[in-house]
Amino acid sequence: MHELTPGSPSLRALFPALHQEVNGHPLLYFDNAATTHKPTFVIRAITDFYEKDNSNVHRGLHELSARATASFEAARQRIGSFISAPNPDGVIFTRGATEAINLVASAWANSVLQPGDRILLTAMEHHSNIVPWQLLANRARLSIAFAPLTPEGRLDFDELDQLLAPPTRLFAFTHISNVLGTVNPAEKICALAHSRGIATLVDAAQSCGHFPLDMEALNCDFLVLSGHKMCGPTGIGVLAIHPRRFGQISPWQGGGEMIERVTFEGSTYKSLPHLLEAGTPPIASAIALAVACDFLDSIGRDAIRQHDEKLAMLALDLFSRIEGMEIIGPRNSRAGVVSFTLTDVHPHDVVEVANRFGLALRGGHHCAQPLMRVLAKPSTARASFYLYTTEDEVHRTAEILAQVRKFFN
Amino acid sequence: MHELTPGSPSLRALFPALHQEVNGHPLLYFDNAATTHKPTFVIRAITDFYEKDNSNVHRGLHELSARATASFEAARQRIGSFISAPNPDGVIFTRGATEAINLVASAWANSVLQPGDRILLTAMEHHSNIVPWQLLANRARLSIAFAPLTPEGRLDFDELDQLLAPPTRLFAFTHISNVLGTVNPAEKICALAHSRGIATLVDAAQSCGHFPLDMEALNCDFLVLSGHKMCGPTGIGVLAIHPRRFGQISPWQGGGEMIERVTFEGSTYKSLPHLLEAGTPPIASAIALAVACDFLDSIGRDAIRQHDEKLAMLALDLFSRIEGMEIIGPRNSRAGVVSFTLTDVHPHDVVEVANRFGLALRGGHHCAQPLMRVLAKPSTARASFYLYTTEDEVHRTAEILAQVRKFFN
Amino acid sequence: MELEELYQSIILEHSRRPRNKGPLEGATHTAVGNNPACGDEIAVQVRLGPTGIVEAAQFTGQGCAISQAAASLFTIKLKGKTQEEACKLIRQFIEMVKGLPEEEDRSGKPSGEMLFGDLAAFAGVRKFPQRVKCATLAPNAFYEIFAGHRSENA
Amino acid sequence: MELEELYQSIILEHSRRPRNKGPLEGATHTAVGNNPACGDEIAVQVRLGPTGIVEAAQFTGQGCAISQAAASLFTIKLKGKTQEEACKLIRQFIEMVKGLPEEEDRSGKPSGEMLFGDLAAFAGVRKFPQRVKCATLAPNAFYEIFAGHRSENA
Ligand SMILES: Cc1ncc(COP(=O)(O)O)c(C=O)c1O
Ligand SMILES: Cc1ncc(COP(=O)(O)O)c(C=O)c1O
Repeated sequence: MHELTPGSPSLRALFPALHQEVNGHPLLYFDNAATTHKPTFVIRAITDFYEKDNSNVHRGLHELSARATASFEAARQRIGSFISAPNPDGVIFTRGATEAINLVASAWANSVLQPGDRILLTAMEHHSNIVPWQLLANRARLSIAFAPLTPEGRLDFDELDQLLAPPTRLFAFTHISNVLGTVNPAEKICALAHSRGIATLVDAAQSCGHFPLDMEALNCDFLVLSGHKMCGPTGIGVLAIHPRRFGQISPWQGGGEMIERVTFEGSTYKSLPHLLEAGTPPIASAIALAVACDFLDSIGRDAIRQHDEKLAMLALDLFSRIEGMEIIGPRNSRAGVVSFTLTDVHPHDVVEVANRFGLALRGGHHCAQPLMRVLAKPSTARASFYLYTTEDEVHRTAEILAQVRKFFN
Repeated sequence: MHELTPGSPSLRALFPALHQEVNGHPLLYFDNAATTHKPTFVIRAITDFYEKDNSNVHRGLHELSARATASFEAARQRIGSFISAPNPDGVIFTRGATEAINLVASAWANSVLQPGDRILLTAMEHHSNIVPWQLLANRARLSIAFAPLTPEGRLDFDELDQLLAPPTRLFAFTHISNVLGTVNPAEKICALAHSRGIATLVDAAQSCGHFPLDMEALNCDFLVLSGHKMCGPTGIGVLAIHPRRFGQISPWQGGGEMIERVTFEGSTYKSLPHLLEAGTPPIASAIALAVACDFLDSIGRDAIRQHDEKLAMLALDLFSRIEGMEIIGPRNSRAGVVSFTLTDVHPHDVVEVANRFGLALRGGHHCAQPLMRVLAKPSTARASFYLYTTEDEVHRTAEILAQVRKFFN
Repeated sequence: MELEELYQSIILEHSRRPRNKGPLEGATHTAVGNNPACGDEIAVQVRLGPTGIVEAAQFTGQGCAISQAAASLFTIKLKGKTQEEACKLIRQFIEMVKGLPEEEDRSGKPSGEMLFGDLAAFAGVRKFPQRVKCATLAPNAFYEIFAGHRSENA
Repeated sequence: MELEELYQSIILEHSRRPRNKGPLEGATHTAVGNNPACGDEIAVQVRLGPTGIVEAAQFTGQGCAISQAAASLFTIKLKGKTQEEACKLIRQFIEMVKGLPEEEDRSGKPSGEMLFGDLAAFAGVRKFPQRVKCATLAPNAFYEIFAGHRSENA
């Protein structure tokens, strides 16, 4: 696969879902921040599992079970290496990024944080990195603060510096905003928090498929991935736990796989990663996610990142020529997510009309209602790119947006 | 598909994984209680989703998102009809049966049960229906009791009658034992519990792919299914909640999809089913599970049940002729799960040698250590059947077990 | 499916220049409609006369063309109606945009008053199921006022 | 992969007639090995002499042929050894059944004492990775006694 470059026809040929018409136009899929399409390799890995190795894991001595277990555990290793996790035992398979964050709230923060402690979030978080903490804060009498943003939509580092202090015990923040396209300097932030004894959770849902990720370098305590946003299946995600937190993890869900010994009176538990993986896991999806890692590394995450940024800059340039266009978020060094509004046209209507031209945009609050309130907009439209997006598609999108403009004038 | 009968070659042809050799012998897959194989329709449903409709659900107005949402919600309806759920809004997608039980413990029992209340389980439960309750009981100061068994391995109804009384508030029991093959009379039990104001949870992990299930008739409060044990994918399961409990459900995991409104200060939540489905769900797997329901209904669950029972009776007959064979569980009206031990041969060694002949058995405690202690056996070997198992395969299995016997003599 | 089926000219016109938008002097009742999918919120207000007739209806809040136009048109249509008439009109409207209950008749023809009125412009919404919530946002809120409870959530 | 590679005759023989099985009179140390995957549990006991030499070793508990044979053979092999020698032997054994660390040499040849002794019968286990836990259940428990802590969990 080595000669595949982002946006090239040979790369696009690997994604079956791209090659279809919507309302008589070729599909322009610009909703990659919601979920990405899957290359044939990933789809084939799922099929292969069910056609050949299908079996439950960990519990069996027979051939199929041995094969399934070996592939599943190899997937854990592969994902550990993909993010340079310090120890693959800290790589936990979850349903997605949302569940991974809830897991940290229940199995770590719930027992480690004390009443009065503060959890710091940012004003640009996805609901998945807000609501689990609100539920926990209510239960455990913690407080929550939100680090504010600069007018351009970046973290305000002066304010952040103030907030990274007692009673803050945990800073959970997104690597890339799914609305603003802002890229937060995660390594620098984690270093600062760490120097002040504050634990960190990096929500890498938006970066895991787009950016090189190195957990050793980040030195965060928890790292959260979303499989379906990185060419993997739906229903799989990852929580990576830094070994310095292994001893602080309580049992989470109970059931098969996570126990050592069960009696009528009580139970003892296995160590990580099994402690946090009760029940039959999404075996095929975990194996397919490892194939997605192989695929992304064969393209090169640096190349993907550059491709995203180039498209974002092109979109900023082309879109801003449209009358009444307001683009949200930083003007430079940003990810491939471009949110915008058109004066006097509601985002729902933008998306509806775009769809008639085969263009898949997203409109709404993007699961970031608090940010919307900061931006003083009930909603925005959003175009988000990925490694298969072409410059030509961005040009066509700009033309369609101009037609949307016309339709409502 | 209407002329397909259980065990027929045309039905077996639909399961790709069955047609392979293991150690030079045709695979004899007798580990169906751990997980079942998947028919081409189900595998194809996953592929189709990723090749055509792939998109996130609920959040989008564009064509792909509308299609994905419609298929996902249709899957919920289909699964609701498969189990005659009183209201499809109570059909919640989970990772599996284990997660479904944990969900009930956290989002219902944790707030509804009071210190001192008792949870009743049985001595034949899977760890997944024990450990979540032990974790909860510790947190919430509840007690747990285990309904005992008769020597034959059925529930002791005299004892059960006594235990279905204050302070018991919830009776959580398995429909079919994954070790004994015992079929519990779930409808009768739920009626008795209900008449005494005791809530019921039926763990249908072992019955959902084998038996007709009618939640209206069962009249249980919670019903739990495991997708991968009913021809569906791994990583998907179902919790069905009776509408009379809708008002007692608290938020569980927090995140996107489950909220109505999020502010810096706090959040309000959607109603069921969305309340309990935070984050991107396993979309493809849910859709494929609905296809598994169609498939099972096209064969007929009564036909599957009869086929299972016929094979179990054949196995009981053939196996018991082997020297030193001890068969565990009821002699009649049982499910297609046959556990056994061979004198002086450890189950691990039975399974290992069987595997050399292509026979996939399971050996161990089957995630039912408390039951093993009641049976006074550290472990057993187990053969479990399904709709593609043939009588000839059962005969070959009996021959292989005779060879195992010889090997260790 | 053509765009013009959804965005009828009367809808576009009302969304560009909504009538009766702004707080209502001397309002007797207020209700809020909220679409969690997009975060849109519309507040509706009415002033009921001593005999229970709608003397005036207004609305505030942002939303898409469909929800704004529906709000605007209803503020006009409701004026002078009894509460019972208002409820009936809203129920008919909701039935229309959700599609008729009878599977046979999917011709898209609205019934009763709406056959002839401006509200018929919303008949196309039934072909865009994701927009039903938009069309019914304000009507549902009005219904809450007149029926004393929220109507079936569209 | 032939069954005989795993179930060497000496293993079958020891599993059928395990030596030194039963509680040990005057034991100075006891440790328990537990395999959560199958629920098997083996307790091992030793009597250390005044100079730290293993005077006797016995075991109790159920398990598969592999774990029983390993327990039985080790009770014999450990007798007369210093604690240091015992630790070394166990480490060598564990390395053997897990496969050599050097990727180049996968010939399956055991090293040192085991090259020639009965323990060499366990060399085939490396081809059955799921059985490594069985072979090391008792040795690991013995190691816990001699090293004062649990050895790396096989
Ligand atoms: C920043 C961010 N965090 C978390 C999530 C939730 O991820 P998942 O869908 O895997 O639960 C998303 C995606 O919706 C996201 O964009
Ligand atoms: C009776 C019973 N309950 C629960 C489970 C757990 O199901 P799942 O693998 O879907 O979590 C199983 C299967 O292992 C089972 O046999």
